[in-house]
Amino acid sequence: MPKLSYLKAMNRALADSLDRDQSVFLLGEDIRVAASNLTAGLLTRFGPDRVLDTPLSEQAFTNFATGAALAGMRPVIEFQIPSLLFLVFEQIANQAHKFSLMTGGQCRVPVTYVVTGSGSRTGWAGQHSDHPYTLLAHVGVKTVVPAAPTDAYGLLVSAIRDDDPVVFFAPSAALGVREDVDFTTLAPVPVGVGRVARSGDDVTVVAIGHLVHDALSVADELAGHGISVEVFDPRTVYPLDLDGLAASVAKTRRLVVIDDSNRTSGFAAEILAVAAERFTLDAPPRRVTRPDGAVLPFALALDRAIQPDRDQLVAAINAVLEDR
Amino acid sequence: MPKLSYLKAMNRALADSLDRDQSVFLLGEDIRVAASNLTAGLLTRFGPDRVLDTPLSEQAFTNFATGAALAGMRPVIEFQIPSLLFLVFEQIANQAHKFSLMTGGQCRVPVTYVVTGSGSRTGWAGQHSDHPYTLLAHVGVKTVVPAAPTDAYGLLVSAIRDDDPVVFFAPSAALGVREDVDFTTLAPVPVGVGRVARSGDDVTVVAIGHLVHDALSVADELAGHGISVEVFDPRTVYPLDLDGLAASVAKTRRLVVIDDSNRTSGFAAEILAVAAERFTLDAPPRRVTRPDGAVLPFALALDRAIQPDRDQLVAAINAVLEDR
Amino acid sequence: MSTADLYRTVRLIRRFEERAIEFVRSGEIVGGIHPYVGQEAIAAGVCAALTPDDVITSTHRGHGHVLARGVDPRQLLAELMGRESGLNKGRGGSMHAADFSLGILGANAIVGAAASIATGAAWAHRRQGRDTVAVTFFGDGAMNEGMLLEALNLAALWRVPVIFVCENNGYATTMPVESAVAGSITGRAEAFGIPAYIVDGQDPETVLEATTAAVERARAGEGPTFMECMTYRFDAHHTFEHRARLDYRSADQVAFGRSRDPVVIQGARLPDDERAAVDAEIEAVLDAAAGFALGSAHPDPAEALKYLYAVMP
Amino acid sequence: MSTADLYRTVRLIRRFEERAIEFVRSGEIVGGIHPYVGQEAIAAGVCAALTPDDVITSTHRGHGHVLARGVDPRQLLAELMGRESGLNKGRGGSMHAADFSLGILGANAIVGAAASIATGAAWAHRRQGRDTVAVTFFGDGAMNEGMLLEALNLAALWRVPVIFVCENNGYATTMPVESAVAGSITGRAEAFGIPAYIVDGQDPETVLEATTAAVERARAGEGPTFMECMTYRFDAHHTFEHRARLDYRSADQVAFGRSRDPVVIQGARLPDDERAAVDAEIEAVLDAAAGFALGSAHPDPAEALKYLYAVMP
Ligand SMILES: Cc1ncc(C[n+]2csc(CCOP(=O)(O)OP(=O)(O)O)c2C)c(N)n1
Ligand SMILES: Cc1ncc(C[n+]2csc(CCOP(=O)(O)OP(=O)(O)O)c2C)c(N)n1
Ligand SMILES: [Mg+2]
Ligand SMILES: [Mg+2]
Repeated sequence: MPKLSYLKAMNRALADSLDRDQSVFLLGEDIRVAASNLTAGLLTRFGPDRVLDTPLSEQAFTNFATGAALAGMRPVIEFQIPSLLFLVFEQIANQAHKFSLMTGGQCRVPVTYVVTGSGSRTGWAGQHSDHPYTLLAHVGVKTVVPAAPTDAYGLLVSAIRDDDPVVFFAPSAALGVREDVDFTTLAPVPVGVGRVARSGDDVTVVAIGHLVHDALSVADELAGHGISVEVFDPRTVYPLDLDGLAASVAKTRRLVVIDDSNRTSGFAAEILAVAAERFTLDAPPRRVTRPDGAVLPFALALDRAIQPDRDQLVAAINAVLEDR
Repeated sequence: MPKLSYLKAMNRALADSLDRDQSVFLLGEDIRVAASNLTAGLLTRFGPDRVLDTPLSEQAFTNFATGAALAGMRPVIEFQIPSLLFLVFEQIANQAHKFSLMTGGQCRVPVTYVVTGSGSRTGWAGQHSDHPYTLLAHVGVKTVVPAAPTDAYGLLVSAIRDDDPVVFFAPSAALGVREDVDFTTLAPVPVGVGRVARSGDDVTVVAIGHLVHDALSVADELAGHGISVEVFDPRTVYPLDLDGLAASVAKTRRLVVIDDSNRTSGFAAEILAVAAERFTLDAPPRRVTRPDGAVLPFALALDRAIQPDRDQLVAAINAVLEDR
Repeated sequence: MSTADLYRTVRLIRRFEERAIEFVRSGEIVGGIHPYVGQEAIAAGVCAALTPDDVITSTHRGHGHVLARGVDPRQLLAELMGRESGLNKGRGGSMHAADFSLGILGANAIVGAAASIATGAAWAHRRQGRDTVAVTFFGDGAMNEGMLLEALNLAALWRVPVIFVCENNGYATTMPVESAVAGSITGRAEAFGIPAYIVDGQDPETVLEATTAAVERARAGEGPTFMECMTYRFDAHHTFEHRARLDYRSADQVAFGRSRDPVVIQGARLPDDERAAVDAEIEAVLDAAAGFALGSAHPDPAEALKYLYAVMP
Repeated sequence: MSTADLYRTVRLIRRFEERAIEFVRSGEIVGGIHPYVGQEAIAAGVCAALTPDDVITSTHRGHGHVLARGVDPRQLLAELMGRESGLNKGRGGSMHAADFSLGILGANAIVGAAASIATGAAWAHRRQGRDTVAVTFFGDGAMNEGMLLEALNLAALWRVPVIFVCENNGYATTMPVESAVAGSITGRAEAFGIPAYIVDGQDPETVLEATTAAVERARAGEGPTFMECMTYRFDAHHTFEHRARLDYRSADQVAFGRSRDPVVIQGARLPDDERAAVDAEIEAVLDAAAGFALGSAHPDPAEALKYLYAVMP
């Protein structure tokens, strides 16, 4: 079967969406030459009217997309850097997100915001290494963080078809992931539905984005030690697949979350809060996260030291299994 | 004893800070005529050099404050609307917050950001009614939300003296709160230290900002029904006073959080996450929050319906006490 | 548009605002409003130059814009009173009046935000093969917002059929324009290659004429135009100022500012009896609006989150 | 500053960058750099006009600025290699070089962000009674960022002693300036009432002269000046482009752009032997820098969060 990379899957999702629906168009910085490779080939295929290079005016072009959406289009914006979402936070959280309710349901704002390369990009340091998906989820903007190429394809297609704003994070550490795929089976993946990435009995590890792959490899490793890890990948940060999560935890009764957010009120905090409210666990749950207020230092070892890693995950799993 | 209102306490904190330290100055919109009343009298007393009216250029003046701080000043910015923090999120989270680490500790950015009237302002609707303290806490910016006038005084003074950026939320619903105070006892309140606002035995209610007053009145009411509620007011959202919280919960073994954030990954989620990790509770904890993605509708009854209220708090307390 | 029609519009806005202010005082309108009193000629003149297919965006001070665009005063007043029969079903309030059926893409409470939204909408319409023109209203204060300046660049670069209408009423809340704007307002627009004109914002016919030219230019595919309409805010920045006196405009200045009243200026162009007839008609409309709004149901708190999402799993 | 000194600076920057590119290739520098090659005359000329008490802010393409400002090449190279001996103790990397002892308030990786920071710093210094001048470097692309335009307004309004140095190298990554900037760059600055000049950014002496005038004006309390320095980026936007060929500049254009080389232009003003002596001196400095950087310790992962807060309870 052919190999499909994560980035290529996204590219394909864009192409299929442009092809299917004339109201879809792309805008962003350096997307015509495809500096990030996300939009490779799309200018040639769809022309400059549908692949718009923008000046460095993030706030205006984000609102521009909102305006275009109000007029019936389905804009897809590529942001080159995760922290650009900070720069346009008002335009997403306070404009695009609020139009539907504030107008009494008169309009829809189907804009998709894509961050190609979120989280640490090795060597890009403090202002280029954020992973702010929790921020968007907290304000209630639909937010997806796929781990695998097929999900990247399926969730990007769904995000574009969704009638609300959706933020799509493509973690830098996942962009190179490849999957054997029969291309004819590529299909939309619904927003808000998780998946069991690996089935197990002893403990549920909730992981999202690139960390799903770390969780899977830890699960492999621990299988050798007689520990059966279930990996639950929510795929969507908000709205969360509570039923999927509940089903997994009902089986394992133990919970660890690995999350590339800062710790305080991060994605993992929400999972633990839900667990505290609803689940019966046999041991206190754990979270493996970035530290509070994390600013990624440049030096490689420091950058890595701040990100949640496999060793920490193993330790957390062992801790929740301790009193078995 | 004289009465001190919350807003007047903040005004006094500014005056005392300007008086004590020549490097303190104020900037913001309409602060010379004191449109919000926060800065009443300060222009006359300290002159136009230290009370700066800015054009509507929030991003530039927020970075301007960072630059002034790098040059040794202690700027205090007033923001008229909570959602202006969305507009300057990049300038706070990605600039001011990151300078210390990124420069290897070469500099400090002692800027204070004050939102006069956060949360719902009756009748100001969707874009003026946010309460985004969790967002700042999540990115690791020190964030305080005082409930009482003496704390408003003490925390504003401490925020201004702090060598890091600090965001100060003055909830709209708390601005009118008054306290009997001997003015000579007004003193700094340390960032990161909570207080037991009312002592009790049966359940810990964590509340912050204006909701502390709701929690206290619910506690009064329930005392009549034989329920002894302890109200813990962290005062600072980040860094959280974990020891204070732990001490309270160790006593009561039951926990409810009332929080004006959206539910997903809000402040309450963090408290519940900590509880799940560390505390032994006799009943699952509860949180009373804004709903996910909350946009406050204009109509009064709808606006109120979306905010956490006393009835919900009573219900949550009863729920955690059910199996006593 | 006839002399009488323009008069009807400015008079309607004036009286709507005066009545709304009374409803703020009586507590029927919660939270207050930003009165448009004094600036009526701009909304009236600009909207008179548009066709039904055109679109506009408005501001925190937006009642005049939407009334001039044809909004039903009953629905607008009901919105200000937070009723289910309101323009936005009571969800928006004074600062968010929207009527997509009339091409009103919403008032915006964030200063400077709407210009780029209007630009995007105008661009989209053109891309869809329509010859829609968009108008975006904003104040002098908005000229200092980076996102608005960015929008000027996008509009000019891509020759978007959008008209930037700056209502220079001399103040951003209490900040005088001279203390806030270095250089000139039209100079800023011109720096982006956008033709910019200073227009007498107190005379509806002058505004109409200037806008007509700008609309023609936009429809001809020649891109954006910028109009700086000189005006004066007769009343408070916001009704909260009625309670808290803020010291930033002298009584003399206010008196001078009020001396050129758009309602008087346009009214003088009509015979007395015709004007009186219009006035009476408007009072009847507003009486009906008040009755409608006051008699309308409040939204059901159980539906507080209705419309939050278009779709939710 | 002498002819030789200016030459030394441009040559130092050039060779530093060429060596840094090699270290990117060899993997000693992780993450790559934005080479300043071709633009050296601007950093050299501007910084030559400053005194030790002045301050600057820099960009993602900042090595030239900080070297011209007097940063120790050993510490800069060590920073690029993420060593504890680096300028920022290995915490900042290529895009964040800062040296507060030299008035370098930091390079900034967010396009357009630093201009308002420099403006605030300059204002503060003046308020403190010092006659500091601030220089803020940025590219042509930054001229479209609202926050930078807002900064022009603040600086002009408050007559802040800040010099805006726009390095127009024709592209923002791959976006040609003509497709991104409506109107003209100097026209934008002038619209805020800031005197703006187009300067030959390939000749260090021309840049020095223009900056000297701007510095005098700033120190005299006359406010900001804007310089648009016309230049060309000889190399990649970022070293990632060495691997992924992006198609946006023709070979002819690159050849033409490279034909006016600041190192050659300034070098031609020196006798051959003098130039050779400077060149040799620089190689020795850079050899030493390489030795120093490669021999320096990596930071301790246990200290990854050191410096995150100035104080923490
Ligand atoms: C971005 C932003 N900053 C500040 C405010 C608060 N505010 C509301 S209206 C206003 C003044 C606006 O002045 P101008 O643009 O001249 O319009 P006018 O009120 O005079 O009609 C301010 C500061 C806001 N709503 N949005
Ligand atoms: C606000 C922002 N938008 C986008 C980027 C990504 N980016 C980094 S450099 C660059 C181009 C900048 O162009 P210019 O200002 O002309 O500087 P040059 O690279 O040519 O030196 C872009 C788009 C960024 N760092 N910050
Ligand atoms: Mg105004
Ligand atoms: Mg450039």
